[in-house]
Amino acid sequence: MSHIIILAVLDGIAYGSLVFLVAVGLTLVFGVMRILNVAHGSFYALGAYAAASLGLGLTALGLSPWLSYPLFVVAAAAVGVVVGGALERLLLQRIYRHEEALQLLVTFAVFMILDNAQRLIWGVQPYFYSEPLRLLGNVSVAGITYTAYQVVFLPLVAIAVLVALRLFLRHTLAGAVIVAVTEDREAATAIGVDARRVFLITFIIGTTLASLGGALAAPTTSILPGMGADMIVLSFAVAATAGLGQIEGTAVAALAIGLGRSFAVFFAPELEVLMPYLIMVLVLLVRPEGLFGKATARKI
Amino acid sequence: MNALISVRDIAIRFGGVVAADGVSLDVFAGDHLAIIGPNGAGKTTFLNICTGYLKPQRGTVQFKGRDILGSSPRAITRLGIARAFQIPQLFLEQTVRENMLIAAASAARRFAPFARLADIPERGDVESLLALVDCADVADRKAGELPEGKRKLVDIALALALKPEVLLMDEPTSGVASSEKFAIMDTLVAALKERAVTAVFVEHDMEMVSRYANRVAVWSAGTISRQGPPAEILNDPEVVRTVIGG
Amino acid sequence: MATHSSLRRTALAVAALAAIAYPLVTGSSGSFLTIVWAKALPVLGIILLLQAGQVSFGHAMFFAVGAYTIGFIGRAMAGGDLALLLPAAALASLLAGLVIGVFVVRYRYIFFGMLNLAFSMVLFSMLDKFIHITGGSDGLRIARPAVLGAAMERSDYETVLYYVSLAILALALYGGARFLDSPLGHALKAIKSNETRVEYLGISARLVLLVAYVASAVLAGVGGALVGAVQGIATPDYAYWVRSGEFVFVAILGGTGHVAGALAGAFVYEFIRSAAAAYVGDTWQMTLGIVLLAVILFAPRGIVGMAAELWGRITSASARHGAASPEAAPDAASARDARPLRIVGGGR
Amino acid sequence: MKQGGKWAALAAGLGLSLMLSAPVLAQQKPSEIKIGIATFTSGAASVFGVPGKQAAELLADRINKKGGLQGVPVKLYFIDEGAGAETLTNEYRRLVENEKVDVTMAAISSGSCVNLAPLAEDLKMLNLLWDCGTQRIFEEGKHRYNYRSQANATPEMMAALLYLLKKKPDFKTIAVVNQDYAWGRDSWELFSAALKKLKPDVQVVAELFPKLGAPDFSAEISRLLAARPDVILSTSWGGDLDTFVRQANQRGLFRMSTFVLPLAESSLQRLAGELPDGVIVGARGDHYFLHPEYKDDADFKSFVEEFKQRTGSYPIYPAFHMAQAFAALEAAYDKAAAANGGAFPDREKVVDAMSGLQFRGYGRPITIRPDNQGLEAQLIGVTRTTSEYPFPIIDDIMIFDAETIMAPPGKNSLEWIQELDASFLETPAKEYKHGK
Repeated sequence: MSHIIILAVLDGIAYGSLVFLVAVGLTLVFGVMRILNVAHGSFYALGAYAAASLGLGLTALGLSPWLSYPLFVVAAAAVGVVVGGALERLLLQRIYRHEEALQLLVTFAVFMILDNAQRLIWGVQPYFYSEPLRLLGNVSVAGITYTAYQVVFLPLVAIAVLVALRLFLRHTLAGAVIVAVTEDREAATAIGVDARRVFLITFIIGTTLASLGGALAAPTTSILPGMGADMIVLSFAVAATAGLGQIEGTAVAALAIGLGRSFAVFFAPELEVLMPYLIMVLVLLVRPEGLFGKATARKI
Repeated sequence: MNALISVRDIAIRFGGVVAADGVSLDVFAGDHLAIIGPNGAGKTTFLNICTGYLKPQRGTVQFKGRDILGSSPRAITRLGIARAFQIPQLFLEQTVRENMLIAAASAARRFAPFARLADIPERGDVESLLALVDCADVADRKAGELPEGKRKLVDIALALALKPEVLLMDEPTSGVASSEKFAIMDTLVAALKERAVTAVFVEHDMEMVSRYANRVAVWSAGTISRQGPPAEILNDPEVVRTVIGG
Repeated sequence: MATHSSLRRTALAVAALAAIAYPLVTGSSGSFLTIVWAKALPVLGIILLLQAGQVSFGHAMFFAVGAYTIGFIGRAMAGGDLALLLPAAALASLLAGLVIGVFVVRYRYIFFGMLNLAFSMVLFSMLDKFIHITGGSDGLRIARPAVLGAAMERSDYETVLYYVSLAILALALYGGARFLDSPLGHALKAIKSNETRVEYLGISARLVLLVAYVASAVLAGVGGALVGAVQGIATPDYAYWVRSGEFVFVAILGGTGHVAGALAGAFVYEFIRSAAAAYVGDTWQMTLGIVLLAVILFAPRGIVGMAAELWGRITSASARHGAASPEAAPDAASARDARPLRIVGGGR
Repeated sequence: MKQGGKWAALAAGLGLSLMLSAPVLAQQKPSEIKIGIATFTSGAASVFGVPGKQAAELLADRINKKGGLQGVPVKLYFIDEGAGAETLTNEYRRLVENEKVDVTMAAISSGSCVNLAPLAEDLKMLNLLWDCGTQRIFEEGKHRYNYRSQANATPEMMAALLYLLKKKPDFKTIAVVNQDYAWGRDSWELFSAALKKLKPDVQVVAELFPKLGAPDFSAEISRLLAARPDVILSTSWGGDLDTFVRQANQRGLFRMSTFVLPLAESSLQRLAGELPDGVIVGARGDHYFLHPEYKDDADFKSFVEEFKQRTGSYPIYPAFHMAQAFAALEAAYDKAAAANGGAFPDREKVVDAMSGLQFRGYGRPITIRPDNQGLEAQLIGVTRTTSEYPFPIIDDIMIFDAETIMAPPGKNSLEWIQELDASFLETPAKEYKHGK
């Protein structure tokens, strides 16, 4: 029994780590820009496709597969800067004063377009690039084989991203500015913060994190058109459970949802898919602002 | 004489800032009570507490002998305490008349799902209220299109449309052109008297206080430091120094 | 002005006559239009909620409730009767709307949207997972029901559905317009611009929103039942978030300022969608996305808004000041910026 | 004939004039035969849909090059199953009512077939169920306009089970990892029912149904590693199967258990280097670009080569299924024309020709049974790495005749399975070794 629990915990951590990377980008963007980016999942998919394409390029050129690790970061950043940056500059900037419904729908439209674009660019056949996973080999826990990539590397990356985000937001000027805008946009603009720049930078960071999630998922999965649609609801669920805008909270919620899912696979497989949404509904009903969110009152 | 609203020993702090500490105040029927005090002293907080928007950490609030602390603004409004705001709180995307009709419909509890709002029996009262606050000419404009001064007046008219026993106002004429404010206040106060509405207003403008209040309470450093008739309070040197400024 | 309203009335009558005459003249059962009528219902529900500024990204759940209700009853009763199935679907979605509504009307904006999304995903997962009851992702077959005791061939049945859907939609649009013009409807709009004041007028914003929510759930449920009846199948996709998003999309496309936006949006959306599927094949999704972007950026008041503007320009050069401010007043826009993140509606 | 007399007379007159004009229309050859095809061009199942579409285009070109069907060229109209049920039905109607197609081929997904078959029946439109597997459609209702040009789930599962029992008769435990939708559930229901009947002592140690399109099977694999089953069955396909195989291979699951993957023929070319030798793979019919009985056949070779040249891959089973649908259509037109005295047949005559039709795509010949179900042989084997191809090929092939492994017409598959006995294990099959 305890043996099985260890397995479920390991699987939950591996899964939660990946979900965290995507969800934290979503929550960061929401915290600063107050826009729930429905196209966030598309960046996850684009990141995966970009990473796999670059990886397959490496193989074709006969270069060392170890290069794929730095290339993942390059792929993610490229997607974030190019696609994310263009999206913010060309589209989102026009709609910051629109109603929320319209903002949501703009990102929904982007989701439809990017989803279709993936199919046009990469076709419909699944893509794979599992070389990086192989490089790290396996580890054995309680007699069960795991890939080091999933149970060691991914959690380490998730922790690194969490720590880096914390350091960035708490201890750098750019981070402080982002935090200021998150907490009080009016006041921040009043003291001369260039909100346009902050939004652009935040959106690029957020979408880069989503595509990093996709890039890191690439070696573990089949890359298919439409892979972003499920990821987006899942990361919504994580971000909402944590409380939108909560960076550390997102890590806890991602872990909780990851564990919930893996325990479901072992003990009640029928509940596996339901798990994240059940957790989200229950948390939101008890704490509407999420586990770590803060309620705010309107000034009158 | 029994107090209509009776506040006892309330205390509230926001983080480190003490807004009220042991405040007690009575509002009597027929009062036109002005609350004055330095900026940021907590006068608006007092209105927020009386209407259930904020809950103090300590103290009691009673309306006609009934405990209303912990009741929602909606429940308190239903009991007969209406409120006008410092920043006008209007439905910006609806016309002024619609704003007023909603209030009137609420007061008369007219919520049949398919009846026209514009046809409610109270529509006549709405028109006369709009005329009273000199807003009949803008009745068909969206509230969001009005200048600040007009919005203030509509905000007060909305509260009046509820036919309250007590009306709490937060700087009723700030933002209203100074050429108009006395004329409007004259009509307003007359209307309040005619309808037997007890009024409490937070005010900075001492001229307004001396003209329209029958009682003044001074809020400073989280307590009511003085209260009494306007002539006495406004001439108190301590009040002049701390509140009115000199 | 009298000539305008009589002109409008004439236009309305012509449109209604055309809709009524369509199957008679063309001899086609008009299932494309039946889908349009049926899908305009959930969109109307979304438009109701949008009056209060609330966007549900989960209303497909009620759509699915309606469709699965007639599927289940039909399965249990060898097809059942349309005259029983539709009220049953309305009742089921009303109950579902009430139960879920009691929870979700406490929340606002993104949280309202997300909680609806969460509930709909729970339903979606259940429809998908409990395959022995629901038929899983292949869906639940909806046998052709009798109509008032009479068994029907497909073409007659489709004609009946066409008129039933048209009648329900006409009733819903009329009722919706009346509702929005009632005190309750105006209170609903008031929630959007200033919920605090709504409460300070002694009105329970939650209760008002609940009424609208339940109404929108019933509309979505009946729409789902009609679509299910036309398609002969209900699938978990009926509850998927993309479909919920589609309803919101159609509402914005049609225009949220008027109930007619539901009809205009549904018609244009289905038209574009079929045309895109027929002529651009592989890029139908992208086409829809681009149309949506264009509408939001260049005509945020939707088709109905554009039509109204055009109408205004044609009919009254003199009455210009009324139509001259189509965009939200700058005050309203800055008010949105200043608005703090609101989670919970109601008392505070 | 009372009040309706006038109307009836009018209708009769109209009907008469239509009837008079009808023979004139029927004798004229149309300028083209329009074929509506439902396939997945979006979504995960487009891994089947797109090769199917590519095959259809290739086949249409070939047919038109030799003059068409009965001298009439064909024209193709594709509709996307991935667009959702309503759009699909609307599109189907548009093909029938507006484009006036002569025949449809629908569809890949069993869900689409369940949805479209009754519609085709109502619209009196000849429809070939070209790829969907559910056995239910023809077991649960009588059809005039729907025909299936291939097998159904029952023989596909029975072939896999027989092969397993023949090759590895002594296993004790089994686990299943199927996609959570009708196909995954139904195929396991058939497989497990027959397994219980034929080898009742086998213990099922895990029944996992991850959702369709699941991106990650790590927890499922951990559970399988802990449960240590002798045999693991998965009827998954596409990206799901590929992901599962990769993750399982990486974590050594293949070293522990024998895998049975009845749909893996469609993934072999993608799973180069990931699928070890000795995995039992099937092809939903006798479809394989190295079909032991036909691989040297000139026609077969030219199809395989042209497909490879056009698309960059060898044809997989949906491509072959499409070829069978086209072969059925060609045969039906020929048969109907012959029955029509050589004249071009009208639609109803083509439908008449469908029952009992015999035709051959690029596998063994197929016959349409009286219940409109096709009889299609089943090919199954094990993976083997060779130097000839950069991906595993299928070796130790067995080909089962269709009649021996499926329920007879009018019989429910599950009831038929309940009547199986040990003699079923003796079901004959032709065996082939690679390179021999």
